[in-house]
Amino acid sequence: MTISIGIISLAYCAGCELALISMKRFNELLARGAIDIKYSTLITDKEELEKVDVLFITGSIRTFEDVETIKKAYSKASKIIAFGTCSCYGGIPGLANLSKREDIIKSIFNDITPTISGLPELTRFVIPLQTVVKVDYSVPGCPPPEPLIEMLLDSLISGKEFTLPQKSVCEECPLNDGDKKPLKELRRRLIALNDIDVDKCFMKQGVLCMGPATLAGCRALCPSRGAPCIGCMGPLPSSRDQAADIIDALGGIFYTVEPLEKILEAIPDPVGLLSMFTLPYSTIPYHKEVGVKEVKRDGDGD
Amino acid sequence: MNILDSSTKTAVFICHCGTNIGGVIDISKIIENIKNIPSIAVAQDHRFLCSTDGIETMINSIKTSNADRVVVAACSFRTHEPLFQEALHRAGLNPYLLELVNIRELCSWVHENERDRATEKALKMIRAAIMKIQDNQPLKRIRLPVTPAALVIGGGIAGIRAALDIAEAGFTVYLVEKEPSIGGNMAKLDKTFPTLDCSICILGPLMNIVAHHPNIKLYTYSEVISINGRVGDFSVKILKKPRYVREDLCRGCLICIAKCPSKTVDEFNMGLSHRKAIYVPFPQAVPRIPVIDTASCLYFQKGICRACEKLCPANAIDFNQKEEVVEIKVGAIVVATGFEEYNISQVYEYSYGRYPNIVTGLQLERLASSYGPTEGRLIAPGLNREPRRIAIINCVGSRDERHLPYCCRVGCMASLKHSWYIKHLMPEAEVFIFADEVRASGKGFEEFYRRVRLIPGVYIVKSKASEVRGNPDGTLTIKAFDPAISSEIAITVDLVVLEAGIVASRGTESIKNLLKLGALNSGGFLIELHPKLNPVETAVDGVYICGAVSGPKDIPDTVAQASAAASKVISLLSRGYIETQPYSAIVDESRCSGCGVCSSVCEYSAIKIVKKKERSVAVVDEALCKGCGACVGSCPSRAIEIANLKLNQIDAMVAEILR
Amino acid sequence: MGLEPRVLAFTCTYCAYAAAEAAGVSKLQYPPHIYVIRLPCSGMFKSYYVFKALREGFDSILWSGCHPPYDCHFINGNYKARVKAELLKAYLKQLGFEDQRFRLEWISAGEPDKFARIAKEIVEEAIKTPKIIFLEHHEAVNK
Amino acid sequence: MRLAVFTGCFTLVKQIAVEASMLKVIQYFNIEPITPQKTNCCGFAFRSIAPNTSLYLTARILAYLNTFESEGILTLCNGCYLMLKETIYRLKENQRLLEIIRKHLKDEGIDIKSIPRIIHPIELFHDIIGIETLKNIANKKQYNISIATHYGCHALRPSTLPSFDNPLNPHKMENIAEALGFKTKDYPERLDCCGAVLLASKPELAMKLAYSKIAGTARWGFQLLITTCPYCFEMLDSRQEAVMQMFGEEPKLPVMLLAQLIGLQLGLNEKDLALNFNLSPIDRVLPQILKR
Repeated sequence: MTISIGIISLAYCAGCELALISMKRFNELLARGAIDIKYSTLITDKEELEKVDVLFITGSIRTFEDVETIKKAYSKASKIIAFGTCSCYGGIPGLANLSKREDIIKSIFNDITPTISGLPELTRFVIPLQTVVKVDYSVPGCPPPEPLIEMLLDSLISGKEFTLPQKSVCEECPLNDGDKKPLKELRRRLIALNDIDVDKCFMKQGVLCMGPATLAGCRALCPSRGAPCIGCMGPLPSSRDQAADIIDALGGIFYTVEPLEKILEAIPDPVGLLSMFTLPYSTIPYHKEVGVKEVKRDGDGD
Repeated sequence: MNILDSSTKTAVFICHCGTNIGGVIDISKIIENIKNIPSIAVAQDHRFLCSTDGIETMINSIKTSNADRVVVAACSFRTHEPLFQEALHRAGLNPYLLELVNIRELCSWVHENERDRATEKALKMIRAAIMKIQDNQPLKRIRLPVTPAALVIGGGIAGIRAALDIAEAGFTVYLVEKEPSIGGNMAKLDKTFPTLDCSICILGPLMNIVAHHPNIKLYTYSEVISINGRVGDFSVKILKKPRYVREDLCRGCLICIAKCPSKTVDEFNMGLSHRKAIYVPFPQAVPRIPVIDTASCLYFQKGICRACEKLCPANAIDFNQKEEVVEIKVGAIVVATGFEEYNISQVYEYSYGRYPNIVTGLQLERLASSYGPTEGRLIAPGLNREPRRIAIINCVGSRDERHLPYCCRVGCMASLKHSWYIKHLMPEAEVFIFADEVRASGKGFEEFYRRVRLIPGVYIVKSKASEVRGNPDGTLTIKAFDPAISSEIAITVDLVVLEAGIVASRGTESIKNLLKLGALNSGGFLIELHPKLNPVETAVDGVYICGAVSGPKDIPDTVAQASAAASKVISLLSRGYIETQPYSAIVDESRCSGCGVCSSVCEYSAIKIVKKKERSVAVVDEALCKGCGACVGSCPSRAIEIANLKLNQIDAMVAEILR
Repeated sequence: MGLEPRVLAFTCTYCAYAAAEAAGVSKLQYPPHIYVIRLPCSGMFKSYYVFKALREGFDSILWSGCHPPYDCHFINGNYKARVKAELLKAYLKQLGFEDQRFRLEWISAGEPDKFARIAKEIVEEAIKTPKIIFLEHHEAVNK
Repeated sequence: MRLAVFTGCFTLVKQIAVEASMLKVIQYFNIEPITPQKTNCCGFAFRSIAPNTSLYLTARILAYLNTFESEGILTLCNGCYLMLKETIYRLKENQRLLEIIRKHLKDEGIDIKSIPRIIHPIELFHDIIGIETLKNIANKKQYNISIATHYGCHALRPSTLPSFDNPLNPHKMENIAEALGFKTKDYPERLDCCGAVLLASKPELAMKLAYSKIAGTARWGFQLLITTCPYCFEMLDSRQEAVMQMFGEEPKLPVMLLAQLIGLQLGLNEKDLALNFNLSPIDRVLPQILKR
């Protein structure tokens, strides 16, 4: 039996799609005829998406065009897969939620804004897919790591349920020895990387590593190769806020009686660093001016 | 969570507390409202829920309604939780299925003039508690056995007293002292104020009792190097430094000392004299077994001599002795590491260390002592004669924001005692005490002050000395402003005594770190659990502090505190078990990734990361857990929670308040 | 309901909650818009509570514990809370939220007046600042 | 290295030896002195009566010296040194005051653009030129001359301001003297005031203070006293005769400036170092030092 696959793309960089179609396993299945690509913005030349068994949606919802795309595609598939962190949690494009859409347009097109026409209008803020439509499986990662895609493909072929890992990167990380007592104070990641022991836990060496607050599944790809985790797999299943979780861990580990300037300096761009991939999915998913309605109270508010 | 589907049955009791609550809050309105919640088995109010009638009503209602959890809206958990928990127990429920809402202190009393809003707030608080209690679990306290032995660290008067008290109660005591002899600072004193008892005469007998007490195991010249475990079950490692003299053979004849050719500075006499390389610190030392100081011993330095070995009639000298680590198990620990004088060479204006004729209070004690460097004759170190004029300066380093902000508590009386020594030894001498005030607040202190003040030739200058300057002839000039004559004065003397401030002894820091105790920034004194109500307990259960290590103290206070600490230890050891507090942390192993954040933030070492079926997970030792929630607050996986205060319980409360 | 401010106060058992109770004993009056939740220690600080409370509709959140350096019953929970709170403040600031929406205060058991004063201040501040309503994700497509 | 040299009023009007010797000596160490002409009083005299005025005056110096390219300001007088140091400290603390002062400075077209390093002569010799360099100059010669050091109060105090040495127990001047091959030791009057500040209001007390210092050095057997501050130099050198006469004694303590002492070691001639302006009996030690 051949499973037909469609891949549609919203606000994305094409990385996830590439990761999928360039994977060895995927191509084996393709060659065996176990799967068939019916639609993909990258490799098929078709105008319209036809009915498919499985629809991979990559990228987050950023424009009204994206909304239309989803509306059209949603009914055409029996299984919807949010593929990649952008689709699941908003991803890096989600950091646009720090700015109002007018400002975004202005910063890109500057004064010529009025003359631009035919551009799809931006939604008020970036929306992760799963917050507005029901998806069958979420596969996070920037791009989704190979072992996870393999598991997904296996489940599609065998018809078994696909489940995400439940634990954090630390569980898979070879550097984790179950101890996070700091050997050095917390420092800015870029500065600290110059004198780092690559076979010791980064957190212990005072380097911000998102591992403890990030979903496993990547086999600790970055930490085991000498770079701290940046959190691309998104939050753990029990949480929506990677930032909250990592702040709590940092506060506990690097508590100090000294003034806090140094710690604050170590994290110069808190939202950008701690919610790099998940801002639109978190409890507070946007800048106050982007998505909050303010209601003035008069007097003592009776 | 939807309370409408709940299969639990909650009983709610609201107390009027006379008019304290009922006078502000409309309780009947609240009862009406919460009766509509389906899971409520019973909702009742009572004029005084804590009265016998109130409690009986409560028990009956719980029993008849078959409620399985109880919310009581009344007053503070601090005062009334045990009472209501007992009621639950009597009604056949686990006492931790109780939620006590304080609608008195937190509502009716603080919103007396806003009755409607207060009623609304009370309702929300009660409803939030109802939501919260749905997830409460029955908890229980665990009993753990206690090892019937105690460790006392520090062999000064505090440690001696505590060890004796505990030993007298029939428990084994391990007394550890880092010096070759017990006795501590008190052994250095000549006399004690205000009674002028001979210090060693009252301390010596106690030292000997300690040495021979069947229940006391004495480790001198030893240090505690590791402490693990928890209250009732500590395992302690003690490092015995080699004496190079076998304790089992030495008979204390001290021939070895007489024949030793090598000399070095005597620490016990505060650097005022010399001792041999093999030595006992002072004649009354306990144990009376010499120690070889390898730094000055000719054998250890140059490989020659061995005079002591040749001459020892008991063949007790053993140059091959090695360090030895002893491991013991104890149920409780007393820290009595005492004090030392502040390094007053940092108080630059008083020139300590720059001229020989400036001594500290403790050095003067040694000079005055009959077993001191001058055998009781007061000789100024730089003059080699008796001083005729002596100045005593109080508060050196103490009460000084540049050094120690606090009062040393003994300097004033010590200065009076020292003037008495001087006048006693040299009736013709003149003594000037520079003290901007004399604090004589203890028993018999003021009387002693009066007595010394009336001695002719003792002058008390009510002012802080501003400076001590040396003169080329070895005398010293003290400058001060005398408020009595509104003028600067300069007094030239032969000897200056500086009553130095007091700090926790050097060894305290390592013990503090081993036990994870808190310490003050200035002085390094250990912090008690509560300054008023728990003066000898610490934040670590089963660890007690006494004497000058918890703050400057005189001897009577030290001894009283030592006995207090001992009685705490005795009551713990004689009960024989401890009960853990029930609100311990619980790990959800399906969520735990074993990252180790929790074990790193736990100040009580209660969490360990353990391999279970190929996966690392955190495991909580309930006996060590204090339920502080630091781990909960730091766990990035939300995998660890405090019993009956889970994340979803807090969520439920937050949501209910906003409803 | 409606526009009345709502303030959530997280207190530690040994200091801030004790101060809140002592404020009651002294009958120090403060506005009833503040709701107190008792935690064992301020070190149980979870940033998630603050996010959640803000999102669900509280106007301000007060986190209170024992005075540094030595008051904390659990050795240094207050210091842990302090680091987390500062990081969280920086995070909220970047998201454009006013400083007064989240406050960290040390209130010892002996400072009931401070608790009452802060409760009053924080409610007054909350009245002055507008109420915030978060748009749901699906509302992002409403033009 | 280029250093702006701020002489201060007193050096210019009275103790020209301070400037003359210093300029000569530092050139030997490849330091190029810049001597700006349009400076003003450092404001020390107004410090207690009009604090803001004094801050403004100092701030003007900072702004004016900003217009020269230099790696720091070398102050010759302890009073100026304190004022410059303190002003920087105060203005960093009080941004509002800084803004006000900058507004006024704008009228003149100058501005405080950068905060320069303020250098005390002792710091210059000890830390910038360095003890090792000085040791090389001395070339292992040893003199049987015991030198008393006099730092001067404002070089070190108030101790709350950042300082180049321990305010209660300084040692850098001793290090320099020892590096140059002289003997030195602590003496009780070492940190005492020279009396100069009291000269206007309580001249007798001022003289008494100077006397106690000079008498103290004699008691402890010093043969020479060195200092850097023009005010201290005035009290201990220029007025030594008057001071001693007041107590019925003869002047007996040779006093030199630190720069003069180093200059002699460098082989500079006495005129260049303005040693002919020293009024204390330096002839007592000069031959010994000159003997090479």
